[in-house]
Amino acid sequence: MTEDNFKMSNKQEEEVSKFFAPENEKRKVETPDGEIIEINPLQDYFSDARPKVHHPNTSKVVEKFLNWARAESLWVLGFGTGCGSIEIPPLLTPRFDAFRFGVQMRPTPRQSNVIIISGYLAVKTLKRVIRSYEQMQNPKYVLALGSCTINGGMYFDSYNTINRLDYYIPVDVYVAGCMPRPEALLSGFGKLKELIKAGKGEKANEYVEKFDWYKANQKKIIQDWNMPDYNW
Amino acid sequence: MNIDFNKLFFTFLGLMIVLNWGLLMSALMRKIGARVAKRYGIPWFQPWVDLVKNYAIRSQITHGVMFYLGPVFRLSGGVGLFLFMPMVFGSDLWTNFSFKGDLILILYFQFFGMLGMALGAGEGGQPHSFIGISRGLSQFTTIEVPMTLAVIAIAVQYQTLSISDIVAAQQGGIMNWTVFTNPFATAAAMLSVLGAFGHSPFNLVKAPNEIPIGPPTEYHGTYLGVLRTNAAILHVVEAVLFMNLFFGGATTWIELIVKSFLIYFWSVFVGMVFPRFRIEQSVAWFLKIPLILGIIAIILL
Amino acid sequence: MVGPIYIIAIALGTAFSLGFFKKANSNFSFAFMLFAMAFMTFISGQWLYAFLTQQQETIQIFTAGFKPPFSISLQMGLHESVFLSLINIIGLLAAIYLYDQLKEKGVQMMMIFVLLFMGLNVVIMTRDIFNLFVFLEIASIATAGLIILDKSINATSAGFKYIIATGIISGILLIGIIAIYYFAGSLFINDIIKLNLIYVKGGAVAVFLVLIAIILELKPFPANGWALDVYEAAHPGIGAVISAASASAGIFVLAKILPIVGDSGYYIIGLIGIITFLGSNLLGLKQDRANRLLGYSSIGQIGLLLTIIGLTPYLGDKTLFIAFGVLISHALAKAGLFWLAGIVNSEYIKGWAAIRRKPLLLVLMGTFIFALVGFPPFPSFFAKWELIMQLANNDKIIWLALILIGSFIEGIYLFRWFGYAIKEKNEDLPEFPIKLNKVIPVSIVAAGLYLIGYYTGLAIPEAAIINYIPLIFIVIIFALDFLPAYVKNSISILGLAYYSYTIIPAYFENDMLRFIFVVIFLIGGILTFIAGYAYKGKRRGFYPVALIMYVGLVQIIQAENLLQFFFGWELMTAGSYFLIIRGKKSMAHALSYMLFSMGGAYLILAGFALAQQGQMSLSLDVLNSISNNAFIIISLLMIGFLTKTATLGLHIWLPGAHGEAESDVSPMVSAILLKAGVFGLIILLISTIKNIETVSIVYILGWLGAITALIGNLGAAFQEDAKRLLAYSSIGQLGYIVFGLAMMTHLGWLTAFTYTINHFMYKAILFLTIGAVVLRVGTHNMYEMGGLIKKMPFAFIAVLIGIIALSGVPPLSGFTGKWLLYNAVILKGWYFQGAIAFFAGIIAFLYLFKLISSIFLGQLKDNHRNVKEISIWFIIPIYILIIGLMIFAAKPELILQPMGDIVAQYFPDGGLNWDGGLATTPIGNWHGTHIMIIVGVMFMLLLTWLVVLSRKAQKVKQFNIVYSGERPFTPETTHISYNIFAGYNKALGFLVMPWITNFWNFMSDIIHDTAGFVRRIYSGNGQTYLAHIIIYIVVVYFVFFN
Amino acid sequence: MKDLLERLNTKYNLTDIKYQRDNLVFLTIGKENTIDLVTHLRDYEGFTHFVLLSCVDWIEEGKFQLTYFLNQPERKYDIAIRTMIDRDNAEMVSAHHLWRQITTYQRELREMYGINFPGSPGVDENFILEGWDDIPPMRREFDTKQYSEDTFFPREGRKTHDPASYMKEKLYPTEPTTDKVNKTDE
Amino acid sequence: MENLNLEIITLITGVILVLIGIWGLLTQKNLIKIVIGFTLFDTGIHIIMVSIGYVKNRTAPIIDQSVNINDVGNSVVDPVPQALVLTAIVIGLGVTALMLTYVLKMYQKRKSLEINNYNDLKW
Repeated sequence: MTEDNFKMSNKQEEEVSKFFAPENEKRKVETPDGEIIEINPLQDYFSDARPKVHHPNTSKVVEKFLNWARAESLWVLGFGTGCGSIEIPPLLTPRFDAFRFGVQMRPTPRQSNVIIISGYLAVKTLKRVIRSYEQMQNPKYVLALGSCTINGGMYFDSYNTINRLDYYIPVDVYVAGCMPRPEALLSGFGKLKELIKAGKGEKANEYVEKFDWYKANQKKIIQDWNMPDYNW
Repeated sequence: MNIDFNKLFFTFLGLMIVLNWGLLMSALMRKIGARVAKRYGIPWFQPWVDLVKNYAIRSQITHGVMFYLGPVFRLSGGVGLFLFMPMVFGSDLWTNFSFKGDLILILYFQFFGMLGMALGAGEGGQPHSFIGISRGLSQFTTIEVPMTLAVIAIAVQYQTLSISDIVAAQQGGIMNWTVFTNPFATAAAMLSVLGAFGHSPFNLVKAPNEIPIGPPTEYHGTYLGVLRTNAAILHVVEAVLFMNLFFGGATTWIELIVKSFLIYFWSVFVGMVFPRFRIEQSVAWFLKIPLILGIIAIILL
Repeated sequence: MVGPIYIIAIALGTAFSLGFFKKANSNFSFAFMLFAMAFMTFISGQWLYAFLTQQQETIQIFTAGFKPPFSISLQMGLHESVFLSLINIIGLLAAIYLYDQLKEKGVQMMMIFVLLFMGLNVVIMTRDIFNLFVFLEIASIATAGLIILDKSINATSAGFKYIIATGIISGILLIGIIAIYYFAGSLFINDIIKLNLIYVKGGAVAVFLVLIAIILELKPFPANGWALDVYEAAHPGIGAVISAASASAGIFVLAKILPIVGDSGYYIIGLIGIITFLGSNLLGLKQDRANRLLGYSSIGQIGLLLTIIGLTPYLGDKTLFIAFGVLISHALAKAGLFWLAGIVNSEYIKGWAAIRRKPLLLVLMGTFIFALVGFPPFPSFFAKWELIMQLANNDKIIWLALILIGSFIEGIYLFRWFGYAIKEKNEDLPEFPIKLNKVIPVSIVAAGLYLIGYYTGLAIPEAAIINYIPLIFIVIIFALDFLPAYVKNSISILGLAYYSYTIIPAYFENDMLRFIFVVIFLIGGILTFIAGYAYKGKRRGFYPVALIMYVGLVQIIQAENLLQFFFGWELMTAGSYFLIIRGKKSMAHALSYMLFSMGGAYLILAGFALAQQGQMSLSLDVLNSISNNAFIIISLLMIGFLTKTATLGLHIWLPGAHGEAESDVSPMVSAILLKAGVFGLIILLISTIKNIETVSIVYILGWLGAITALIGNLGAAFQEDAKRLLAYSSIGQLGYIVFGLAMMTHLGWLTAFTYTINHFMYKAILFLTIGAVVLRVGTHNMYEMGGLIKKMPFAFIAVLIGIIALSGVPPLSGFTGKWLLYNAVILKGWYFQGAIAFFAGIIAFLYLFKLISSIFLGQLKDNHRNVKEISIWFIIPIYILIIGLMIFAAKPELILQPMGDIVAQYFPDGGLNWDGGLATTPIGNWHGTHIMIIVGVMFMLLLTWLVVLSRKAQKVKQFNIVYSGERPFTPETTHISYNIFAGYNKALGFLVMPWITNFWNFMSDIIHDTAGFVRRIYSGNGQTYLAHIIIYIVVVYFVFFN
Repeated sequence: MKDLLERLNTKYNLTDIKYQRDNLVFLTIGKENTIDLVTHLRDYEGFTHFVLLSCVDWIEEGKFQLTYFLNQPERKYDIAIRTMIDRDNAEMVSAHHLWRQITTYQRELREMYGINFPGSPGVDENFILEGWDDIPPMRREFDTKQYSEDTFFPREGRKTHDPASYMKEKLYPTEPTTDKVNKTDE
Repeated sequence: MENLNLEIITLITGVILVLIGIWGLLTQKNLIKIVIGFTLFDTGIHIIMVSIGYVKNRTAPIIDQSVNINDVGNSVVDPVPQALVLTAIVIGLGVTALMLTYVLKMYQKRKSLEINNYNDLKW
């Protein structure tokens, strides 16, 4: 995993460029001094740094305490992908009341720890999911909901819906069903908490370690890859 | 300048008390809100867990120096308010660094954090942050008008700009409190406190579902921890400010806790009942009823 | 000594002998004529010299050896010699100027030219009333002859109208003369005077006819359409002669026959004069053709002279001085302008933009315009001063007001014209040839104006103490204008530094109040000049005008009497006008600045005049003992000063003027110049503390100040232009200063002083920084910038410190001002005003945030990716100021304590008690240093904590933001800056509706529409003009005999 | 409704008129007259509301069937105008000048069926599929299952049952049955 | 009429001429007629001048045998107005000539004698 193979090859760049929106293409602008400079939006505006592995705290006790805190404070990104997204709001109602378990909703990926992939995932949505996932900060967990995320579910033969989520982002917990009820979702949260408390919630690091494999899979189906390889 | 370590220690202790009380208070408020909605609600220790979790986030990004400094400014604003606020009346140890004439300082020091935060969020470059900030600044400016009228009214009433002196003047019975001696000023201030705490109907600064959380959209991890620490401190300190000005201050920590809880609860209570205002509505609202009350308070001097 | 009779002899001889020359010999004949003119000039000049230096007695010359009434007699006295010299010099210069035309037209034209001046000379000298008529006729026939010099149909028809009109007038004059003769039996003026014909039945009519004819020769409004046509159509060289020489002669004739009319004539002449002055200037407003505009102005000036003559009974022995000052300014300036018109050769005043291709001509034009309007150091300035003072002393308030209004209106169109010349587009204007023989006369009259102005100044004792040495320095700088900018910059800085060195220490010893202001003016000047090193090229004209402003400012400080103060005030106004108009789009703004300044200056002038009324002194102390009309006087002076501080209602000039100015000019005119108004207010309030009227005035002033602060800040919040935003902010800040002063308490004044110093520092910082940024990014619009913090960290820090200080957030120095303000407000009892001021202070956050975030935060734009840090020459003064700001914030007692001592002289009670750094008022105390330390330590601790916690943060680029799963594409669509306070605008926008701008626009429209309506009387038909003349005679007749 | 159709019949050659309801009729018209008819209906008959534009792939006949569905809000009439266009080189006149919202449908048809609508604003932009470079997926010759298997890493062990028999077996397991598994997906 | 002596008659004639002249100046549109109006006006003035100098029963101010040299002051009319009128006539002549020159020039340029055609310059 050197810096070189992380960057897109020229050929790749060319292939990709045919899908670029005009805003993505290199453009020439005139500076106030009258000089003409070239802007390469992808390079100039996006960080191309590679993600790093963030190791757990060396002290076991501390790490255990922190993991407990992480488990008891799951901030969920408000991102609904498929039909499962309609199952999330009931979590916050008096009937299910996920707040009891420290589950809270956040509107921005920067502050969230959990992303729920709630059902089938179109290729177009996958791109947004990847962005949002990469914008989340290191201890981060993926909760995949419904059979569509497991093997495509009823959309197994769709031309536009992925079949296996774990080829694109690392999944911590699957909740099977079509659709799973909120109770099942709560149980999924319970499972996730167990994993975190057991110190097994390190999928974020796994994503970084198997970064090239994930990227290759992602790029295989996302044809117009008009973003940097890692969305900081 | 000779450093009084004893004082510093007690100030730090007071800060810790205020921080923890602020966290607990926010948990209680959410609990109350949940119970009103017939939910069980969060565990009482949830704010602490959230705080620890946020500090425990491993990776972080920064957009630049000002982005980095924004939360520092914000927390400095909160802690600074605390430092200049006399907490417990009649106690040398719990008056922090308050001095005779701190009222104006506190009115203006509120902006220290706001401005820094606005700048930090601005460097994040997130459009929603800008929207949130512009709303926040717009709303806060109008909140301050009735607030100032009320403050001037009581400063004139007690002929002092010192919070300690104002508290001292209210001692000796509940009827000496400003809320009874100057009800209009109190009313104006208590309406403007709704905006200061930023609960519904005046919460469109953060408007979570509309502009993802407003100014702190880009803040996460440690930054967010710092911001949350500040929020806890600031809420208590502002409640204490109103307590000191209008409700006779506190002679013990228990009294402070009860009174600040009630003052904070007032804004939460209103927030439970009313939906959110748009920015021009809230700006206009603060310039109507609270302003008129404030003007009456001044006229009656 | 050569006898004055030789003037006539030479002229006649030349005229006749010219007839013998062949056309081919035109060069020789021209030289011959020029020699004659020069000799005539020499004779008159020699007499003038004799009268001035050798106590020469007035002499009478009896032609043909008889005594009057049997012969025509000429008189040569001081006055005659002055006018003769003036006319002959103008004639000589006009001849040089008209070289080409005269040569082309040949000897006939030269003859006519010489005859015209012979006529004028005799008209001046003669004491015989019929002789007067004859030579007036000769002069007007000669004029009509010269008008044909321009072959255009317009010139011909104008000449026809002219000759018909003058024919009628001379007919009336002739009837009058013969009637006078009938009653008096003599044609000798001295004899006629003795008879007091005005009291003789019938004789009065005779006198009236002569009087009205002479007045009509002077083209009174509205019976002057024929003259305007001539001014417009005739060759400018001829126009100059008519305007300068003929009109001067006419004025002299009027003065000569006035004794015949006796005292009853003064009133009517004054009335006619003021109507002409006002009417002509009013109509000039709508005029867009240059020559005709000059015509209106000429007639207006003659109207002013008529007014002065009419006011002789009140002006007493000052009449001569005043009339001379006005006349000489008018004659020389108008001649110069007409000549310039001939050089520029543009019909419309917008076409005069071509003149700035030749900077020398532009300078000359400026000289003439400023001389006409009455700016120092020109004679008209001193004349106007004396005029106003004398009118006030004689309680002629209405006259005073009318004259000032007329002058103001004249200023409007003259400065609009000048503005066009400096700023209107001139790319597609035709080139004009420039000839030495045309430029030399213009230059000579301009030089004459300066010279005479200097000597006029010496004639007034109060003005004699004015220090002209700095002005000489400016002249030297001006002469060095060809040098590159950095050299001139260095010289200017050295000059200012030396100036500071010579005057500041003395003030430090004796007068802390003035010390503060002189430091702001001069040290501020040096600092802003440092920024000038960032400019390449020559910056033509920048340094002289900037220095003029500084000299003016220092004159205000140094002023010991009212005249000196006013001198400095006008000098400062002139200099700052030039500075402001240098901006790219600032033509209209400079004009409105000039108009408000001029209006303010005239109010100040009127106020001074009324204040010194009956006190026989002009020292500044007269303000202490204003007795009657105190309310009016104080109001006038206050409004005058408030125009400079841009208080609400008078503020509309400021945003444009400051916003469009150059990057290093903005701080000059904002941080420094506005303080002149503050100083004026302070001087006024100090002097009138004891005055009972002040109480009610300052109450209004307090409200004004508070509301100005609110409106200024609110206006700033809705600006998209960074420099305009700062300009509006200046309005708000000056509102605070005015508010503080209006409180008239110790703390209030301390607040005002604190704000004055603070505003100087942070507004200079902000304007310099933003100006430097604008230089780098090439736009004023904030929404076109963004994210510059990465490129310009130094600028960002400067702006950050500037806005923290401005907003009054502790611990920086702005809080000092705020803390003082609230203490003062509560102790004073102005709660509502205080609340408004507080509200304004909070609104400051809106625009300050907008300023810093839109420019430095957010998204960096494509075309700014390569911009560099602001120029080092800007950084140096900015950081010097920041250090000053920090010191003031950390150790406020260093400045506040001495300021408290100053204020205590006037308000002994209720000050601050100082205990080390601890300031105490009755209601609170405050320790700037402690707060600084506490906040600083706390901030550093928290920063350290955060750094420890998150030291490994990954640095990302500007598009790495949360964007709802999407990604931004262009920085423009991602940067939110435009109209970000829209919600606020919806709620409070009605407060910043341009009511006041609309009001002034409405006023301007009314005046212009009136002018447009009234000027339709000039239908262009010669017969209408004749009808005007006849109706005019009838009307004046009834006025005269009622 | 009837008189409306009579009126239309006088002007246009309408075929295959089928009443779905009293106030809903399907009819077919030649490709060249379609936009003409639609315009007429909008301008003279009050069918101001455009409901939808859909497409059916008649691969056997080598045709695409486009359906313009219009609504007459006053009398609550619905009319669906069908037209058959060639499958090869599929192209249809754009109707974006009649209703702006039709551009969205046309973009979708362009992407999903490859029907071109020359001149329709933004018709070539991505609609749902970003960067699709295969044959348009809604054409029936496109084998979506094959594509999915090739592209989306199908998970092993997927089983598909006939729902009726599978559920019957689940619910009444006592009945003797054979294995009803139809297909096994590898 | 007893009072209607020569000087009154000339005076009235002069005034009437002046008035006619002014009337002509103000109402006639033809340039030439305007000039004529002016000459009438001018002539009227000259007549007025002369009439003012006239004293009844006195002779012309020419000192010859017919005049008692010792009683010149009472026997001749005032010579000054008559001298003046000569000058005035000369000047009037000059002015008229100049006017006609102007009329000529104007006509040459625009081929019109209507004064209304020459009001390009106004306002």
